[in-house]
Parts: sequence; C-alpha cells; structure tokens
Amino acid sequence: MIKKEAAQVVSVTPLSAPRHFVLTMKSAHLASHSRPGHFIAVAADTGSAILRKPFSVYTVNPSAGEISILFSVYGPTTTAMSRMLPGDTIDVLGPLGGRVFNPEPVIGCHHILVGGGYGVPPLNYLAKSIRAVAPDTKVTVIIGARSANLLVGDDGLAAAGVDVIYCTDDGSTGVHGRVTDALLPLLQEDARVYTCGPTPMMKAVGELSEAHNVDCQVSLETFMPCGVGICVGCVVKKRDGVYSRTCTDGPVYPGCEVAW
Amino acid sequence: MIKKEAAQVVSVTPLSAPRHFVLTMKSAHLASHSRPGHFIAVAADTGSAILRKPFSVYTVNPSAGEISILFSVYGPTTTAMSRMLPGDTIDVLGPLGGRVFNPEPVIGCHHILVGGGYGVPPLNYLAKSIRAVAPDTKVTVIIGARSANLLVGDDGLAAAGVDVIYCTDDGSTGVHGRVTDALLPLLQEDARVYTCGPTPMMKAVGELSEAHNVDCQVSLETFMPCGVGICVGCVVKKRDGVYSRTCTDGPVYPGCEVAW
Amino acid sequence: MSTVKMTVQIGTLTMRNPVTTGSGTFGFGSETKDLVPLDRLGAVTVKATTRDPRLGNPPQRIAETASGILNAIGLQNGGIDDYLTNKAPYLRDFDCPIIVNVPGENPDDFAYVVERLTAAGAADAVELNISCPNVSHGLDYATDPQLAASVVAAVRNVTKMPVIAKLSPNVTDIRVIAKACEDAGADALSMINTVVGTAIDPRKRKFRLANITGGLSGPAIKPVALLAVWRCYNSVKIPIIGMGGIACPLDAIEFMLAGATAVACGTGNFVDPTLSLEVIDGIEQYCVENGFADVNALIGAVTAA
Amino acid sequence: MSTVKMTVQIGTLTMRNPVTTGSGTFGFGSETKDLVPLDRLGAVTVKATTRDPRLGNPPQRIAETASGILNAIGLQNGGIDDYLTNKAPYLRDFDCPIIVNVPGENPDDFAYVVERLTAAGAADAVELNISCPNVSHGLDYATDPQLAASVVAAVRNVTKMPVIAKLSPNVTDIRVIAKACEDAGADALSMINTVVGTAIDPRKRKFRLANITGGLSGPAIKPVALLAVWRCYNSVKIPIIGMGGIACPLDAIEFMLAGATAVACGTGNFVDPTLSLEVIDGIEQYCVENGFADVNALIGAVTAA
Ligand SMILES: Cc1cc2nc3c(=O)[nH]c(=O)nc-3n(C[C@H](O)[C@H](O)[C@H](O)COP(=O)(O)OP(=O)(O)OC[C@H]3O[C@@H](n4cnc5c(N)ncnc54)[C@H](O)[C@@H]3O)c2cc1C
Ligand SMILES: Cc1cc2nc3c(=O)[nH]c(=O)nc-3n(C[C@H](O)[C@H](O)[C@H](O)COP(=O)(O)OP(=O)(O)OC[C@H]3O[C@@H](n4cnc5c(N)ncnc54)[C@H](O)[C@@H]3O)c2cc1C
Ligand SMILES: Cc1cc2nc3c(=O)[nH]c(=O)nc-3n(C[C@H](O)[C@H](O)[C@H](O)COP(=O)(O)O)c2cc1C
Ligand SMILES: Cc1cc2nc3c(=O)[nH]c(=O)nc-3n(C[C@H](O)[C@H](O)[C@H](O)COP(=O)(O)O)c2cc1C
Ligand code: FES
Ligand code: FES
Repeated sequence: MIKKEAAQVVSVTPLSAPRHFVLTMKSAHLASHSRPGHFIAVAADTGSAILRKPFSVYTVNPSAGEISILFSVYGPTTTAMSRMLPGDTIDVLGPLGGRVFNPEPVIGCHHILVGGGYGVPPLNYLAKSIRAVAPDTKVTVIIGARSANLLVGDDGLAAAGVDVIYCTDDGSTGVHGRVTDALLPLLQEDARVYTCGPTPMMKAVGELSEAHNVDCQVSLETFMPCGVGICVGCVVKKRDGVYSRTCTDGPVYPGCEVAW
Repeated sequence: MIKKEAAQVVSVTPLSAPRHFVLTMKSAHLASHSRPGHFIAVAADTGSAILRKPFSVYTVNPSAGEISILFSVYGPTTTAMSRMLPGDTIDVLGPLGGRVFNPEPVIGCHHILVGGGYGVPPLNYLAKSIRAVAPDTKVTVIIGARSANLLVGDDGLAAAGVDVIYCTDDGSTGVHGRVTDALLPLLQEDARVYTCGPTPMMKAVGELSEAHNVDCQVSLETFMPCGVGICVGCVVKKRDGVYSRTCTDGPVYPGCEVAW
Repeated sequence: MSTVKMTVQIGTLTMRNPVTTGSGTFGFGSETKDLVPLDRLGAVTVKATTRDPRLGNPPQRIAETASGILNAIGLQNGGIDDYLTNKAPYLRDFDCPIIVNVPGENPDDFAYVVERLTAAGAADAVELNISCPNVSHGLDYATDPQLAASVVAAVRNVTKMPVIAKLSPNVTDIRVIAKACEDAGADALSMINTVVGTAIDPRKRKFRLANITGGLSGPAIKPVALLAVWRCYNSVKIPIIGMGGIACPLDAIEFMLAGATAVACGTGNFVDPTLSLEVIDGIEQYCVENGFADVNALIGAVTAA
Repeated sequence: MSTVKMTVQIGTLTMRNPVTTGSGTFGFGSETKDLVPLDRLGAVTVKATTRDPRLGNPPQRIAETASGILNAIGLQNGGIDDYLTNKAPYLRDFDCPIIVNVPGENPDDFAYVVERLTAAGAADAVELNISCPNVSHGLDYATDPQLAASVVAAVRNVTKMPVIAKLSPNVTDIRVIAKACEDAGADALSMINTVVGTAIDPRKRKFRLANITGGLSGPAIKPVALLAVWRCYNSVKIPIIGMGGIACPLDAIEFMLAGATAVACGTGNFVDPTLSLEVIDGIEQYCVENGFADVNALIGAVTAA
C-alpha cells in the first residue's frame, strides 16, 4: 500500500564521502512495509524541482518506526534534503516498486551483492535482511568506486557478518580494478547475484553472471518522473521488445530480461 | 552608481509585528550612496521567484558600512530572506531610484512624513536624516495601520527628536482613524509633506496636501520587474498623459504630477 | 457538509464535480488506487487507447525543464482489445464516469475505436486526441480545421456518447480549430495538449529526448493554456475542459474563471498523485469563502484588470 | 587570455562575440551603464523604435508566472526622431554594433524607419519586429508568410544594412515564415519573440494585465525557443539569433548547439543586468574546456540522444 506522508525528519547526518548524507525519518508505515529494493519518492519544496525524486530504502527500524535513505547532493531536491533539520517534515510517497529483490530460497546459496554509487544503499538493506533471516548464510557485498573517498554504504555490514570487498579504479583501497574482477572468482554453482548501480556496471555484472549460468537480479535506476506507474516515462526495453515501466514492473528485473 | 553585490548578511531580526523582520547587511557601497527614497533589489535564490524584488533602504550606518531593510514575509523572496543567517550572502543591486526625497530647504519648514505598510521604512530614514542635518527642525511622522500590532518602523525616531503620531483604524493605539485625520490639522503654511505607502493612502494624502497648497512628495511602490529602467513595466500615468518609469524617473514624484 | 452545487455538465455527461485527470497522466486509474478513490473524481480520463497496440518511443522519454517537463511517450498502450479486456472492467467498478482518450492516424481509426467503446459500454465520453505531438502525423489533425472536423464528424456518426475534441496549442489561432470542431458536432473541447519543444544537454551536446521533440506540460504552460481557454470560451458555445499546468486549487479556479466548465490535473499528478482530490476540495472551499452557491457561477467570470 | 575565436557573422555584421541583448529587455544601453560596458557585447539590440512616438499600454504591464513573465508594454517609445536625437549619439560612443528593433503597422512604416536609420548611420543592422503580440495587428505580419515577406522586401529596398526578421512562435509552423523571410531577402532571423498568454488573479477574479493578453518570456519558454531554432536551422541557410529564456551560459550553449549563430539575453537581464557579460565569459570558458578553438563550431552541433 502506497501512502503519501509528511514524515518527520529525525536526523540528517553527513558521511565521510564528500556531499553524502543519511537522512532518517519517522514513518511507521514505511518502516513496516519497505522491503529491500523498495524506494520512496521525495518532493522537496524547492520551487523549481517539479518532479519527485526516488531514493532507495537504506535502513529500516520497524520498532522505532524509522527508515533512512542515503543520498549524495546533486540537484535541487538533494540540496534541499541536505539542509533539512530534525523536526522538519519531508514529503514522501512510498513504499514504491512493484518487484523488489527476491532472495528466496535464502538458505543454501552464496548471495553476492554488487553495487556502486547510489546502488549501494538498497544492497546494504538486502544484505542485512538476508543475514537477519538466515544468520549462517554466506553473503558477500562487492562495492566499487573510482576512489577510496567515494566509497559509501557499508554501514553495519561487517557487524552483520557480511563479507565486504571494496574495489577502486585507482587502487586506493581494496581490489585495484572493477567489481567484475572481484565477482568472477565467486561465480560458483551456489552463487546468486544481485546488483544495483550505474547501468554499465549492471550490464557487465548481468552479462558475466549469465555467461556463468548464475541467476542475477538487477535493480534499475532509470529516471522516474512519477514513480507510481502513471507516466510511462521510466521504461526499459526488455528482450521481448516491450518497454517496461521500471517503477512498477521493476525496479528489480532478472538480468536476462533486460535488453541492455 | 549602481552596483551588483553579494553582500554579507549581518543579522535578520524579527520585529514584534508578526512576520516582520529587519535584515542588516554589509555594504560599504550602499551605506555611503543610499539616500532616503533609494531602494535596493534583492534576488533570492528561490528557484521560482525569477524577478528581483525591491526594498527601501531603512537605516544606513556608513561608518560600519552597513544598511538595513525592513520587510514583511509575503512570497518566495521575502520567505527566503527571513530564513537567511548571519554570514550568508544576499544578492543585491543598488542603490536604485532616479529621484529620491528632497527635503531641501531643510530649515524653516515643518516636515510631515506620512506612511503605512512598507512605506514606513524609507520615511524612517528620511526623518532621521533631516534631524541629523538640522537638529532643531520640526519633523513629524504619522504612521497608520489597521491595528496596533501591525505598526512598524518607528525605530529610534523618538530618540532622534521626531514627533511620532500613530493612527489605527480600530483605535487600538494612538489616533482612532486615518492618517489624513492626523495630517489635516498640521497642514499649515510651513508644512512640507512626504508620503509612502499603499496607493489609496498616498492619493488621499497627496490630494489633501494639494487642496491646502502644501508641497507633497510621494514615493510610489509599483511593481518593479527590473528596477533599473530597462523593462518599462513599472510605469505610472502622469497628469500630462505620459507613462513614467517609477524606478528611474521616481520612485519619488511631486504629488501633483501623478494621475492617480 | 457544504451546500455548494459542484456538478457540471459536459454535454450529456454529468460530473459530480468539475475535476478530471489529464489523459496520460493518470494511467488507467488502478495505478494509484491506494491514493485516489475514483468515485471522488468528477470523471477519470484514461490514457490514450489506439486501434492497435503501440510500443511507444524509446527512452529517454521525459526531461525536466523550468517549471515543466517535456514528454515523448509515443502513445504506448495495449490497444482497444487490451482496454476492453483488462482496463474497463476495473474502471466500471467505480461510480465514476470514464472518458477514454482516442488518438488515431485517420478518421477511420478514431471511428473504429469509438465504435468498439460504444458497443461495449466501456466509456461515458470520448476525448479525441487529434493533437498528440509525439507520433508521426499526430499533429496534422489539430492544425487544420477541415481535418479536425473530419475526425469529429466520423466519430459523431458512430456514437451518442459525448464527443470531446482535444485541441493543440501549436497553431496560429486555436479558435479556428475550436469552431470547426463545434460545427462538426463536438459536444465539448478539451485544451490544451502539450506545447512542442525540445531540450538539449549542453555537456553531452545531445538532445535529451530520444525522440528529439517532446510536448511541454506543467506550470510553465499555464499562461498559454489560460489564454486558449479564454479565447475559445468567447468563440464557441460548447463547454471546455481546461488543463495545462494546474498544480493547486487556485490554478483550477483560474481556468474556470477563464471559461472552463471542468478542469484536468495532468503533470501535477506526477508530483502529487492526490492533486485532484486537493483541487476538488479547494474549489469547493473557494466557493464557500467567496459566496458562490454553484460552482458554475465561476465559469468565465473573469473581468478586466 | 584564451585563444578561442569568438567572432561570429550576422550577414555583413561582425560581432566580437555571439551575445546581444533582447530588444525591450535592455533599454537603450544607457540605463545600465554602471553595470554593462557596451563595448564588451557582441552587439546591443535596443528597444523597439517606431515611426511615431507611442504611449504604450496602461499598467499593470508585467505579471510573474511560473519560471516566466508576461508583458504587455505596448511598444512605449519616443519614435524615430527621439531615437536619432537622444539615443543614437550615446550608443555611437561605444565600439559596439547597434541593432535597432523596428515594429510597424504596414510595410511603409518599417521602410520609413529603416530609411531614416540608414540615412543617419544610426544602426548597424535592423531587426524587424513583425511579431509583437502586444499591439493591435502586431501579430499578423509574423503569422502569414506573404505578409512577412512583404515587410522584409520593403525594407530590403531601402537599406544595405543587415536585415534581421524577428519571428513569432505563435504559428503552426515557424519554418514557413522563416523560409518566406529568407526568400524575401532577410540576412538573418531572430527568434523567438514572446509566446502569447494570460494570467488571472483568482482572488480578485480579474486579469493580471490591463491588456488582458501578454507575451510570455523567460525560462518557461526555452524548450519552445530551442525547437524553433533547431527547426529553422534545418530549413534556412541564413544565420539565426536565438533567444527565449536564457538565464545562464549553458542555456546560451544550448541555443548555439540547436543552430543559433548568436544569442540574446532577454528577461534574464531583469534578474541580473550583467547576465550578458556572464554569458560571454561562460561561452568562452565552455569552448576552452571542451576543446573548441572557434565558437562557430558549436552552431548546430547537437546530435541525437
Ligand atoms: C529507483 C531509484 C533509486 C534511487 N536511489 C537513490 C539513493 O538511494 N540515493 C541517491 O543519492 N540517489 C538515488 N537515486 C537517484 C536520485 O533519484 C537522484 O540522485 C536524484 O534525482 C537527484 O535529485 P536532485 O533533485 O538532487 O537532482 P535533479 O534535480 O534531479 O538533477 C538536476 C537535473 O538532472 C536531471 N536528472 C536527474 N536525474 C536524471 C536522470 N536519471 N536522467 C535524466 N535526467 C536526470 C533532472 O531532470 C534535472 O534537470 C535513485 C534513483 C532511482 C530511480
Ligand atoms: C520601491 C519599492 C520599495 C519597497 N520597499 C519595501 C520594503 O521596504 N519592505 C517591504 O516589505 N516591501 C517593500 N516593497 C514591496 C516588496 O517589493 C514586496 O513585498 C515584494 O515584492 C514581496 O516579494 P515576495 O517574493 O515575498 O513576494 P512575491 O513573490 O513578489 O509575491 C507573490 C506574487 O505576488 C506578485 N506580486 C508581488 N508584488 C506585486 C505587486 N506589487 N503587484 C503585482 N503583483 C505583485 C508576484 O508577481 C508574485 O506572483 C517595496 C516595493 C517597491 C516597489
Ligand atoms: C507524460 C504525459 C503523457 C500524456 N499523454 C497524453 C495522451 O495519451 N493523450 C492526450 O490527449 N494527452 C496526453 N498528455 C497531455 C495531457 O493530458 C495534458 O493535456 C497536458 O499535459 C497539459 O496539462 P498539464 O500541464 O497539467 O500536464 C500527456 C501529458 C504527459 C505529461
Ligand atoms: C518587457 C519586454 C519587452 C519586450 N519588448 C520587445 C520589443 O520591443 N521588440 C521585440 O522585438 N521584442 C521584445 N521583447 C521580446 C524579447 O526581445 C525576446 O524576444 C523574448 O522576451 C524572449 O526572450 P527571453 O525569454 O530571454 O526574454 C520584449 C520582452 C520583454 C520581456
Ligand atoms: S516513473 Fe512514471 S511510470 Fe514509472
Ligand atoms: S522596473 Fe523596469 S523600468 Fe522600472
């Protein structure tokens, strides 16, 4: 069930990566209904940004009735968000997304989550929720960035027993190379891949997984003007030639369905 | 000389009248060149308010290199101004106005300043500057409002030796009645009238003064899209039938020139 | 409960209040079922339904511009069979008139779809989209009075439902087209469709839309839409459904004052899917506050400055 | 100093950079002398100058709308005598080409004013304002290809100065008018003039402008202007001066990529009178950063998405 709310801002916390923030808000509704892969759409009263902007759910705290999103400052909406103060209200619509990550069966697989950029927040949530359901299941998160200071979103993963592998283009930390370099050796029979991030990265991860007969779920982050299925502006072409609304038919697709 | 500046905000102080503020900014240029009747034009980066908005100079402090404006919150520009913090910059253009108040000769007259609404700030400046030049000259300021809690802008007038008469429509303070009721008995031979405020008030003050053969200067506050004479959108009709640009031909006119 | 009379007439169609949705900006009514109970709307105007299914244009389909958006969806839809099978039954569950938006490449296309809708009782009115700028030849019918009339006449022949002609602002004089549609038997006009435009990404030196051109909508076009409504209000006798940039109740009031009998919330639904509800309540409140017992008193009530 | 070649040609007129001002949005150059040294501009386009003085329309003349303004100034100006006596001498003191905007009610009016300007050497190019929406009949010449051509031809006869036809977006197909002007001998086109529209104050139930209708300008119309430029760039060979909503250097780049040889800052001057200087610097910096040695390489360089 989608609700429109004026949620109360609990905190806006800057991260070490420049211009990155975590915004936590009160919403019993979102906290109890958001699954990994769901997103919310924020209308910032900036006057000029007329469309809502989508943000993946990053962490949920059902008992406190709170959820968080992690964002980097880019345009008017995120600028306004970064300036919000505790007690302000934020106009949100959610949870949105017709198909979210499906980690079932959770047990017996090696769940490999590959992310970059603002694809990391939903994977963080997914990794933690898999471990919460099945504490012994192996979960690896591979996070890529151009450089060490741009890596974000590993908050609490290690504590949850998740293996985290960093990859940087410049080798400033972790694996010197691309996320696919780190992924390749892990593509064994028990592997299941989930990816979210820049399109070229998802394409590469999807194709590599497919080549190794490994199931791969991709969460697309196309431009989403409405987020609720009414504008048909967010489409991705599927291999069957049909344009699919990523907001309500996705954002999560089997990698093999997408005509990259 | 008109300058465009990113002036530093010194303070934004709420007044007792609801939603009224005084904003003080650093600007050696404005502080040394602004005369009573001059105004500045503010561009608030609100995204939606595309035009600058004009504000009369309220107080100047040449030694500190500071000027103040007094405003009430109405639309996007004034909302943004009310939220500014010390140290922020404010985008201002000024001083603007081709013809300002002319109190010469200062000595030997009874200067009567009649204001309401956002016409009060420039009169405050004028009253104080007359007293500063000629400390013995009689200056009376008549301020009108609907009700006592809406009266603004008498800051420091009494201290400067100015007589202040309040008029309220509801009699909640001062004279129970209109500014013209307070003005009428003062329209003696030595009187010189200056007025700024809502158009109906200025019209009444101008006509009353004219009927008593008293010189009256009116400062028009029409909608001023550019403030610098290039749009020809701010015109007032003069008695000779010509449309005059209030920003550069005014804002101050002899009352008898205006075709109300 | 207020006692304001909120019903308006679009031909033989009675709307319980003057607010409908802009075609293409509210899907087929089910997408936002959690947010907008259809039976509160004056009518629901659904997405374009064509004779055959259409894939639509490749993405990027929408770009943001100053106070507006450009869209080039290209009429993606499942065609009339899909509408009758999968969409109409859902819509019919609500006590809400359905206006189906019908584009076409020639008068026969329009007539075919309207005939099917009429036979199935799957619409309460049809809105002829002679003005979609995002498909080849989509515009011709709205830019030539004779062509526009030919479409209206063809449809008029096959249905007793109210026929609404949706006009394009991309013409030298919209009144000429309005008059031609009225004379050909249209029961109402709806205006405006989007304004053609484009946007370029200066950093990439590429057009922002795959289709190059798109239709501009949103608050940016409201002045253009208001004038179109006012001009047609003074040129034709049939009612007008006004739209173009409505983002709050007072925007809707402006359209009614300019001469619109009803209004549609379009792009505003993307920012706030509950906008139409807010507009309905806001219009009623405006009537109460300003002493109008009947919302119809607002129609064309603007006076000179 | 950068080594980017910034000069562009509008017919025989050489501009030291591609930036001029929108007529009516920069007065006669003297108003902002404290802020804009004229000799930095590519050219200065001054306010409309008519045969006889004009009072203009009554106020309210300007209203704000979403990302735009509506204006109905009504061509207030002192007439050609006033221009020659009081304005031209000031402008001639600067090393900056003068483009004079000339409206008229018939071809003779246009020709008369241009003849006087030519005789006095008081302009370096003329811009024929066949498209002012704010005076009666002001629009006809821009909406009919033959009428537009008749004005261009009449003026072509009386001057060797570059003749620029300023086109209106309020037409079904701007390319038709552009072609007619080119064929009649225009050296360049400038586009777009304002888009007709209106605004209503819903609380007062009155039009906001005394003139009821006005011309919409500002960022709201940029998508419309860009498409007009792109379409004409692909239809005519003469250079185009692009304008409509330029508010920052990247907006100007968009116009050049769409096919404009030069650009004009209009309504943006009201928000920031120094906008043209910022745009000049910004275009140069863009060329440096993107490896363009000659600004002319930007013209029409946009590619499909
Ligand atoms: C499902 C989904 C989940 C997301 N999750 C996150 C998240 O968790 N954290 C995060 O930081 N970001 C996330 N994003 C991206 C986020 O929505 C953008 O960063 C956001 O739009 C920036 O908003 P803004 O107002 O700051 O900038 P904008 O105002 O949107 O950017 C300025 C300009 O760029 C244009 N623009 C913006 N995005 C696009 C685009 N994708 N395509 C074309 N034009 C565009 C706008 O139209 C505008 O003109 C997500 C996006 C999607 C689709
Ligand atoms: C010379 C001069 C001096 C002034 N001095 C002061 C001062 O000292 N203190 C002060 O508080 N105010 C002063 N004002 C008025 C001040 O400029 C307005 O209050 C200001 O425009 C409000 O800006 P805003 O952005 O808050 O509201 P706006 O955004 O301007 O208001 C919202 C809407 O109202 C419209 N609008 C605003 N003003 C007008 C108008 N006059 N006519 C028609 N439409 C209008 C806008 O176009 C907009 O659509 C002065 C005005 C002038 C001309
Ligand atoms: C994404 C989108 C899709 C649209 N699809 C259609 C359509 O299928 N048929 C139609 O007649 N109008 C269509 N329109 C036009 C709207 O119904 C409306 O006429 C226009 O957008 C102006 O109103 P607005 O500014 O409130 O959006 C569409 C508009 C948008 C933004
Ligand atoms: C207040 C105002 C006055 C204008 N006067 C004229 C004019 O006299 N002659 C003319 O050709 N265009 C005139 N224009 C149109 C502009 O020159 C320009 O074509 C249009 O505003 C679009 O550009 P912009 O959006 O950058 O303002 C005027 C525009 C405005 C806003
Ligand atoms: S974002 Fe509007 S349909 Fe997907
Ligand atoms: S405000 Fe533009 S000319 Fe006066």
